[in-house]
Order: sequence, then structure tokens, then C-alpha cells
Amino acid sequence: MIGLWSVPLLFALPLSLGILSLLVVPKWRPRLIFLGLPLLAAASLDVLAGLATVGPTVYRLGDWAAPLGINLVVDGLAVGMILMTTLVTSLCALYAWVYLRDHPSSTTFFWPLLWFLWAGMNGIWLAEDIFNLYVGLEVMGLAAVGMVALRATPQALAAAMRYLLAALLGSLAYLLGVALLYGAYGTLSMAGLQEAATNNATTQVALALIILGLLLKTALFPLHAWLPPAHGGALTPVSALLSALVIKASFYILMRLWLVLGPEVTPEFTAQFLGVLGAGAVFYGGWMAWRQHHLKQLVAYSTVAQIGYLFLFFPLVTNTGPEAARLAWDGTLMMLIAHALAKAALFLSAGNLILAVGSPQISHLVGISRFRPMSLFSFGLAGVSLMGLPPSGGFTGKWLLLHSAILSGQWWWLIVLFLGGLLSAAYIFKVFRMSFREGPQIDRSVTPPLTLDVTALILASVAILIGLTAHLPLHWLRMGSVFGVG
Amino acid sequence: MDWNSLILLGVLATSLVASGVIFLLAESRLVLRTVVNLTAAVLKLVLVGWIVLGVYQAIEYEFRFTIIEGVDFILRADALGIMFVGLSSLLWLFTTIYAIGYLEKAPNRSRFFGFFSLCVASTVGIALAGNLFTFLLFYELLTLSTYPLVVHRGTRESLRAGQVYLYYTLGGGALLLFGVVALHVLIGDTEFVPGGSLAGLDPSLHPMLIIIFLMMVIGLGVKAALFPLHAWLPMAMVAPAPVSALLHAVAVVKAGAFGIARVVYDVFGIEFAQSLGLLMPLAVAASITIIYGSLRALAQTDLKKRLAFSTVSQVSYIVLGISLFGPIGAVGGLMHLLHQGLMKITLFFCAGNYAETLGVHKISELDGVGERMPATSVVFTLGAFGMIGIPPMAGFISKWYLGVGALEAQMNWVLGVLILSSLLNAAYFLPILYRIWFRKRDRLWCEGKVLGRFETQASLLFPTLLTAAFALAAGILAGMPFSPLYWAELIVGREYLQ
Amino acid sequence: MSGAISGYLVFAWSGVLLFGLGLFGFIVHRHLLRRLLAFNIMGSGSFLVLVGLAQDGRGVDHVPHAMVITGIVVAVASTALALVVFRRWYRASGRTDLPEDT
Amino acid sequence: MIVRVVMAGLLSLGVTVALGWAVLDRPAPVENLPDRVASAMPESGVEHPVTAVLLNFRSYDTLLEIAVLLLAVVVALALREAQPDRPEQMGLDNPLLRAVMAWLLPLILVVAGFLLWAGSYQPGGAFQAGSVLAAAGVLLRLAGGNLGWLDNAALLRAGLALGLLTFIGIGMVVMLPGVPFLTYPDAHAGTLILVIELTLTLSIGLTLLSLFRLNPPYADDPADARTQGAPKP
Repeated sequence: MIGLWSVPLLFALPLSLGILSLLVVPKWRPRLIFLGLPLLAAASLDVLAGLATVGPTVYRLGDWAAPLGINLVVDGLAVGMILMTTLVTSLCALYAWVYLRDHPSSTTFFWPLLWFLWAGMNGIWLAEDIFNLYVGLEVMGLAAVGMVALRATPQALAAAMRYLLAALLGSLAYLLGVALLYGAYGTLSMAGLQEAATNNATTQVALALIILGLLLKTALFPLHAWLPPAHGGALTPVSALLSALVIKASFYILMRLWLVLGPEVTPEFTAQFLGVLGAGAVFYGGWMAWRQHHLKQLVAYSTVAQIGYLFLFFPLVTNTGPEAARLAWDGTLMMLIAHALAKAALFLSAGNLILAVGSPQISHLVGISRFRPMSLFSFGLAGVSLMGLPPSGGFTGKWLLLHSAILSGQWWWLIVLFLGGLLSAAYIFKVFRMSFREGPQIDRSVTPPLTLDVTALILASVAILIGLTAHLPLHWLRMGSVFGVG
Repeated sequence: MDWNSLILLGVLATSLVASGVIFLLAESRLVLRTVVNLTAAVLKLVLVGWIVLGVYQAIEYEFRFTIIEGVDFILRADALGIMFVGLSSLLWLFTTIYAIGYLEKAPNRSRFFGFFSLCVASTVGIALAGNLFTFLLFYELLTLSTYPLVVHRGTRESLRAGQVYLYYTLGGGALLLFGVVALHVLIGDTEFVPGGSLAGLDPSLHPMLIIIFLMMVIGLGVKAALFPLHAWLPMAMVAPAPVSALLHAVAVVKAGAFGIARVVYDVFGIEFAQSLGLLMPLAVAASITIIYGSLRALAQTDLKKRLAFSTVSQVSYIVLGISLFGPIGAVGGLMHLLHQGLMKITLFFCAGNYAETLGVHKISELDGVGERMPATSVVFTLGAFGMIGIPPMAGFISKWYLGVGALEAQMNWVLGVLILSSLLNAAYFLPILYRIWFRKRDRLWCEGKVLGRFETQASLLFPTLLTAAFALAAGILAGMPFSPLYWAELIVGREYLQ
Repeated sequence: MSGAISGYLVFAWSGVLLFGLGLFGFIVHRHLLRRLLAFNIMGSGSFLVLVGLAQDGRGVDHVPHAMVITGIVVAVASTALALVVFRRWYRASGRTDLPEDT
Repeated sequence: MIVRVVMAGLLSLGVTVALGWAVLDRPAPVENLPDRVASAMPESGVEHPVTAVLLNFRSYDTLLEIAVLLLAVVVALALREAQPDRPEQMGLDNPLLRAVMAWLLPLILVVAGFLLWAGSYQPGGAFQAGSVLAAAGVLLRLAGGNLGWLDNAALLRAGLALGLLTFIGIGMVVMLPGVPFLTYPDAHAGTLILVIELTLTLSIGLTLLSLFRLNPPYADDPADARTQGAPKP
């Protein structure tokens, strides 16, 4: 069986390391990454190799077939997300290893939380069972809340509390949807649901609850209020992880369930409505980002905006013909991955800039381009991808979405992509303008440790490079999906 | 991966790698940076020379790889592209030497030269792009890499100019993107093919094609500074002189004009564009810009601003030539791509010399400067004559071909535009020349710098003289092989209107 | 199926009502403890729907029982975590609600 | 305020109505999971279906659920404030409780053991038993009993970790013959599940107790002082 060991290791290993990091002395907690990162990277690559040689498979935990047991789905989409997670989390972990040295010892609890978060995310990417997804969401969500609270300042606690309330409400809505689906179809397996689901009030209400719950967790406008304080106020590596990966998990579930249930039961209106909300997010988030004075808040609002692009998936994939739908799938995933990489890079380099000038205020970045070019360079590369300018993953994603929108005759989404790009340019260049302004002639800024700059730079470079080699990841991502050909 | 495709990558890589290396160098590594800069520039020039010979012998150079299904990244050296590459690599070398002198002891040189090289890499990419996607990729990269150069001084004014520049170019880029994607939806990957690839499409799509053409030309027109999309260009004059020289003579405006040439010739096809009735509006827009730019130039008191408006006007000659339906007009337009580049960079270098040596920025401060800086002033005069179109300067040849081309295309009114524009050119250049040569100096110049043996620093003077020599040669030796005229005829003869 | 209300369906109906009630409380109240209680009521509602709906017309089904146990554990853990954060927040700010919610 | 009440009322009413509609319109399920559970019971190693589902058919859910519990403790540990002057004895000043506890404690432990054991053939199991254990700890503490041994961080954490580590460990070890994660061999399924349940019971009990203990009442906080036996002067 392909991935016999590597698939369970993807969640069992981080769980074990999470426990282990509780057992060792605080000084040793960070060092476990040198054990965990190579092993997880190896497991991820082994799963990819399995996918490339054998194709998509189903992993039957406990050797019980669904719906009795819980199955894991090892298809292109899941593997793509796993690889993305491994890359981003590894680099954020290396960043945190250096970054947290100067923080109080209570922040060493970052490490167990990180491992649990990782396990939760990998669990979600692999899940095929909708109740299992609920538990996975909770593992990830509570770990994320804990990470936000880690600073233990009043602001951090309030942000964590708000985040927790949103996450709990979202989970319950999701769970209730699962309860209805199980009541109606007697199965929790996505494959089973796809076969059995019919169009009736139960399915519709269940899907509505699931969508609402997941929208809240993904922080789609106008349900985004919890995100900026949580992502903008957390420790830098935490911000990066949350913005890059955690919100993607709930979107991922939404995407999967939409393809399972959506075409059967949803009117096109719902799809368009989700698209409109996405457009609202792009405009509102971009506008708010531009108005921020605090660097990390700007980046956090940028996440609110970028989430909006992902939701163009729904109108572009629903009843639009196979070619447009495939392009929408490709484009959304490209956007998702590019955003994960670029946003992590943006947060990390923003953290470096803040370290350098000792202040989170954008206005204090005056003249920093002269003294900290490397931190700024990563910020710029990541910004290129977020603005959707070539050559970058963000551009390739935008290209595919544009293509899909034109092909399906939904020209109104072009306006969203057009204005969204300009808005993101406005807020990214707001930072640049400040950094290019001539300020003090003497370098008073602190030099961040090299590791911090290098991790941000690697993430930003990958966000650029993935746009140039997009056909390979996109080819893998299609494997095992309805869009996979051959 | 054969030799011929690698050499294309090499041309791109010389400036790209140089840019990366320079970014990493510490501010104080002056010598190493200079060595990297010059080595890369010379190396690129050698490679380009090699390709020029190859293209002349009709050797195919192509490099491609797949980005996403149905979209390839293609570099290809054809006669049109290599002409632009040749221009930019030659001027890169001169401008680099000039900039090293100009920015001596200025701050942020590492950043400056890094982006400068990146800017050249984008220009080369634009020139070598084999399809619209690749073109777009480098077109946007050019926007990004020039922004830091425009705001280089970091003053409020330059930041403001940078912002305006961004709004214009990013907006234009987005329009171009829409056009490109829409074409992609219609016919798939849009490679540049002589004669275009759209003529066979169903007539019901023609209205759609016209909209696409408009979007693309507006998108490109921003960088080509077509009226009314030109406002960013004079504002961008706050940048250091080498940037103005490079932006105005080579990179940005030419990228726009070159893109219009690509779209008209290699995407739509000149005959198909003519049959859709797209050339006439383009010619009108270009003509309006020519006259408008000249009129605005007249009103400027700042030397660089006047040159900037002159650029607005002159670049539209290229667009005008493209939109004249007929081989002679095309030759005139394409040739002007080179001529205007050489002449305008010379003029900007001169303006930079005046500013750097004497602190002179206003035209009114130029009185008697010919006596103090004779070499620069002679060169400036030559450039100005070229711009006006006095024989045997390069500008005259362009205008001649454009005029004949207009008659051939039965657009006699264009002749009127050309004559009026030449008169206006004279009206805004001759007073400057008068001040330089015939007025007595009436003020003190601030001559703070140590200048060496010449009237100004050698690194400022010699690039100026060299570009001037090239501009002069382009006019006088127009009949020789490998002159701009020769090459433009090669392009037209080989690829268009077969 | 939907005609006569079987014994199990009563649970589903009360679950629906509890969920609605909890949701109302969750939105209306600002005191974080009340909101947590509301959350727990909503949770109980979901569990009742889960068990009641699945067993209606089909008899005993142990799978939702097991899921409810899992759900309860998760709810306990979430509540505990929320209390920890809440107490720390209350210590730091002296407030029982969130700042922007007044 | 009124606006909020009206809005909340409308929203929850709407959700309730939609849910009611969904309950009414429910189709007849095609899949019959209880039958599958019933037919797989002989291979599960236990006799009670809920336990079989929890620890065999859907044991992965349980594994993650324990992780969630542990997570709550991790956050509690991370947010614990250093309190140098923490009063060690914070029991209620209630002699009756103390007296009863002496009798009650062994009984509670027996009940916990029974619940754990019962899980294999009737309702019961690790979580129930663990909760009872934790309850015993809470009562003991309220009665002023000494739980100081729990302050031994290493021991406490080892106890917390035991359940999940054993679970994962067994899940991995059984893979050696080349079967997927958590596939118990039929012959040993019952034993393995019992071992897992036993360790889980201990860990769950400790986890719940720690959640209670890790954030003790603040000595200087009037709101918390009320829970203390001795009224403040």
C-alpha cells in the first residue's frame, strides 16, 4: 500500500512531537524541530512520490472501509496542501526558533501548539469523513487560539477570545450540518454522500449551515472581524502560520464539500452570492489595509482581501462548463498556494522590519530601504505575488481566474480582479513609499538575525517561482479530482 | 536544450544575475560593483552582437518552456526584437558608465544599480518575448523595477511622481492583461507570428477583437506616453539623469511603442488591422500626441521637463510609422525606435552634465554655457538638430521615410503633422541653442565638483560623446549595412508585407 | 417519515429548539460566561439533533452515540480553554466582555 | 440593545425554522450504518458497539479528540500566571465534606474502575471513567486534601502524555505486519483496546483535573476569594 507509513506519520508524528515537547525541559522544546522537520518533509515527499507513481489512493484507517471506518483521501489536492503546509510550517518553525529566543519562557509553549496545529492541518487535508473533519477543525482551531493567546497581553487575550468565539460558533454550525447530513443519508463519508445526496430541504439547510460555519472560520467578509486583531496582534511566526495556512483549511473543506454536494443541491444564486461576498472582501479588505498605520495590521487586512479571490471559485465552477470550471479550479488553487507562501513571507518580513526599526508603525519605516534592503526585498517579492503581478504564483492564479471568468461570460468578476489588484498595489506600495523616503542618514536600525531574513526570502522566492513552473503542481493537484484528465 | 536557446537565456541572464549580485553587495563595495556592472554590460553586448549576426543569416533562436497548460514562456530573437535588444544593451553600457560617474558618492547606489540592471533585464525580456504572455510578464516586471528608480531620491516630490507613475502603469498593465487573456480565450497561446494570427477568425468576433485591440493599445499607450496617458512621464523627471535617460530613451517608452508594433504586426497583422479600421485611429492618436507634446514642450522652463515633453512627442513618431499602412512608413517608424533612442539619450546626458557640473536646471540658466562646456554643448546641438530633423542627422531620415510612407498610404494630412511638428521642434530647441552659444553668461554656476582634465568628469563626458557619435553615424551612414535604416528595411522586407 | 413523530424525533426537535435558544443567547449576551453557556447549550442541541435524527425511523444507531461522546469531550476542552483565556483576560482588563462589543 | 435583541431573535428564529424544515423534509437514508456496525462487531474485540465505534472503527476520531483535550491543558499551562503567594490549602471550610470524602474516595475509584471495565460490554468507557476520576480529584481538593504531588511537573506531564502516546504507539506497532494505522490484529484487539482505555482513563482524569487546578483562584482577587474557605478579614 502506498504511503502505508508516511500517511499516518503526517499526523501521528506531529502529535507525538507535540507531546514530547511537553515532556522535555523548555530549553529543549525548540530543538525538536530538527528531528521533526526532516521526518515530516520525508513523509510528505514520500506521499507525493506515491501519488506520482500510483495515482490517488484511499487510506483505510484500522483497515475498515468507509462508511464504517474512517478513510483518508490521498489525492492530488490533499498532497498539494500537505506539501504546502510542510514547506510553510517548516520555514515558520525555523523562523520561530530564532525569533522566540528573546521572548519570555512561556512562549516555549509555542512548540507543542505548533505540532498540534500541524497535526490538525494534515488531518484536515487528508480527511474524507465529515465528522472527522469536525474533530480535525477543533484540533487546529484550538491550537491556533492558543497561539494567539500566547503573548498574554490584554490585546492578545481579547483577540484570542474573539477568535475562539468565532471558531466555536463556526464549528457548531458545521457540526449541526453534519448531524443533518448523517440523519438524512446515514453516512459520513464524502464519497458516500456524493452518491446518496439528493436535493431536498435537509441537504440545503445542512449545506447552508456548513457554509456559514466555514465562512466564519475562513473570515470571509463580512464575517472577518475576528481576523485582523488575531493575525495582526500575534507573535510574528504565529501570524504567518495563521494567515498562510489555518484559514485555508476551512476554505479547503468548503471547496471539497461544494464539489460533493454543491452541483446537486445549490442554486446558482448561492454560488454567485459567495462570489459577491468574495468581491466585498477584496474591496473592503484592500481599502482597510490601505488605511492601516500598523504594519502587521495592514498585512492582516490584506489577508481579509485575498480570501475574497478564493471565493470566486464558486461562481466560476458552478454550471460553467468543464473548461471554465477546470480553469477556476486551477486558478483558485494557484491563488491559494501563492497566497500561503506570499503571506507567510510578508508577515515574516514585516516582522523583520518591525524588529529592525523597533516599532510596528509604518511611518517609522522611513528610509529603511537603505539599511535593511534584504528584509524589504522579501517584502517586495511577496508583495508582487499578492498584487498579482508577473512573474509570480499570484499572477498565474489571476490569469487562470480571468481566463475562466471570460470563458464563462461572467465579465463582472474581471472588475473585481482589476480593482483588487490596484488596491493591493496601493497598500503594498504604501509601505515602499515610506521605506524609500529619505530619512536619517545614520543607521539606527537593528539587524535581524540572518535566519529570519533567509526564511522570509525563501518563502517569497518560492511564491515567485511557483508561478513560473505552475503546470507541474497544477497537474498533480488535479489528480483524483473531477478535473483530473487521464 | 541547444546552444542557440541558451544564448538567449544568456542575454537575459547577464543583467538578471548582475542585478542579483549587486543587490547582495554592500554599499561600500564600489570597485566590485563597478566591475560586475561593466562585465555584465559588455558580456551582454557581445552576446547580442553574436545574435545579430545570426539573425542576419536567418538563424532561429528560440527558448521555451511550459508555464501552465496552453501557456508557454517563449524567448525568440527575430529581427524586430533583436533591434530593440541591440539598442538597449548598447545604451545600457553607456548609461552604466554615465551613472557610475553621476552617482559618485551618492547614497543607495547598491539599490540603484540593482534595479537598473533588473530594468534592463526586463527590457531585454520584452524585446525577446515570443508571445503575448511572455511580453506581459516582462512588461510588468519593467514597471516594478523602474519604480524604485523613479523614487530614488526619496524626496516628497519624487515619491509623488512614483505614485503617479505606478497608477498609470499598473492600470495600463491590467488593461493589457485583460486584452491578452481575452485573446487567449479566443485563439489560445498568442505567439508573435509575422502577419498576425487573427485574420482567420470568424467575422462575428470582429467587434470583440476591436475591443481587445483598444484595451491592449491603451495598456501599451500608457508606457508609450500616448496623449492623454502621458502625464506620468514629465513628473518622472525628478529621477536622477541616468534614469531619465534610460527611461525616456530606452526602456519604458520604447517598451510601449515596441509593444504596439508587436500587436499591430505580429498579433493582428497589419493588413487585418487595416481591414478592421484600427490603423486610422491609431495614426490620429499618434498625431495628436506629436503636436500636443511639442506644444507643451514649448511652455516648459525646466530643461529636463522640456526634453520629457519632447519625448512624448517623438515616441509617437514610432507609433505613427506603425499605423501607416505601407512598408515605407513602417521602415520610418521602426528606424525611429533606434534614432530617437540614440538622440534622446544624448540630450539627457547633456542635461545631466549641465546639472551635475554647473547645477543648471532651468533653460534660462544656460546662457553662455557653450563657452564653459563646449564638447557637451556641441553634442547637445547635434542632438537638437536631429530632433528637429535637419539633414543629415538621423531624425531627418526618420521623418523623410514617415512622410513618404504617409503619401504612400494616402494619408496626406500626416505630412502636415510632420511639418508642423518639425517647426515646433525647432521652436523649442533653437532658443536653447541660442542661449548656449550666443548669450553671455550672466550668473555664477555652482561648480563644486572636482572635474579632472575635461570640462566635466570623464565618466560623464565620454558616454555622451559616444552616444552622440552613434546618433550621428546612424544618420550619415544610413546607407551602410547594419545601420538602423538597413535593419528596419530588413525587418520590413523579411517579415511584413511579404 | 415526516408524518408521525417517533420517539427519537422528539430529541431532534428539542435539539433544534435548544440550538435556536443557544444561538439567541450567544448573540444577545455580552458577558463572556453567558456566551460560553450559550455555546454549550447550542452544543447540546447539536448532539440531540445528531442522535435523534439518525435514530428516527431506524432504531438505535451507535455511531452517533460515539460521535456525541467525542463531541462532548471536544466541547469540554473548548469550554475549559475558553475559561482559561477568559480568566486571564478578566485579570488583565477587569472586564467580562470584549472591548469592541459594548 | 433592543436592535440587537430583535436581530438576534430574528436570526435564531430563522435558523430554528430552517432546522425544523430540514428535520421535516429528511429523506430516508440509503446507507444503513448500524447494520454494518453489527456485522463487524465480532472482529472489533469488544462487545459494546459504542466502544467498538470509539476505539476501533472510528478510533482515529478518538485519537484526535484526546489531542484536543491535551491542547486545552497546553494552553492552560501557557497562560498560567506565576503566583508566588499562592495559598496551598484552599479547601472549603466544611468538616462534613472532609468526613464524607474519606468514605467516598475509594468508592469513586471503584466506580471509575467499573466504568472503564464495563465499557467493553455495556455503556461506559475511558471518558466516563476519566471524568469520575477527575471528579474525585476535584472533591478531594475542595475538601482541602493535599494534591501537592500533582505539582511535580514531570510526573504530571508524563501522566498527561501517557494516554495519547500509548494510543499512537499501539496504532503504529500494529502496523508492523503491513496493515494500516490502528489496525488491531483480531486476536489481540480486546487486550489492546483495554490497554488504550486504561491509559486514556488516567490521562483524561489527569487532564480534566489539571484544567481545574492549573488556574487556581487568585489570592488577591475578591471575586475569587469567595470560593475560598476562610473569609477575608
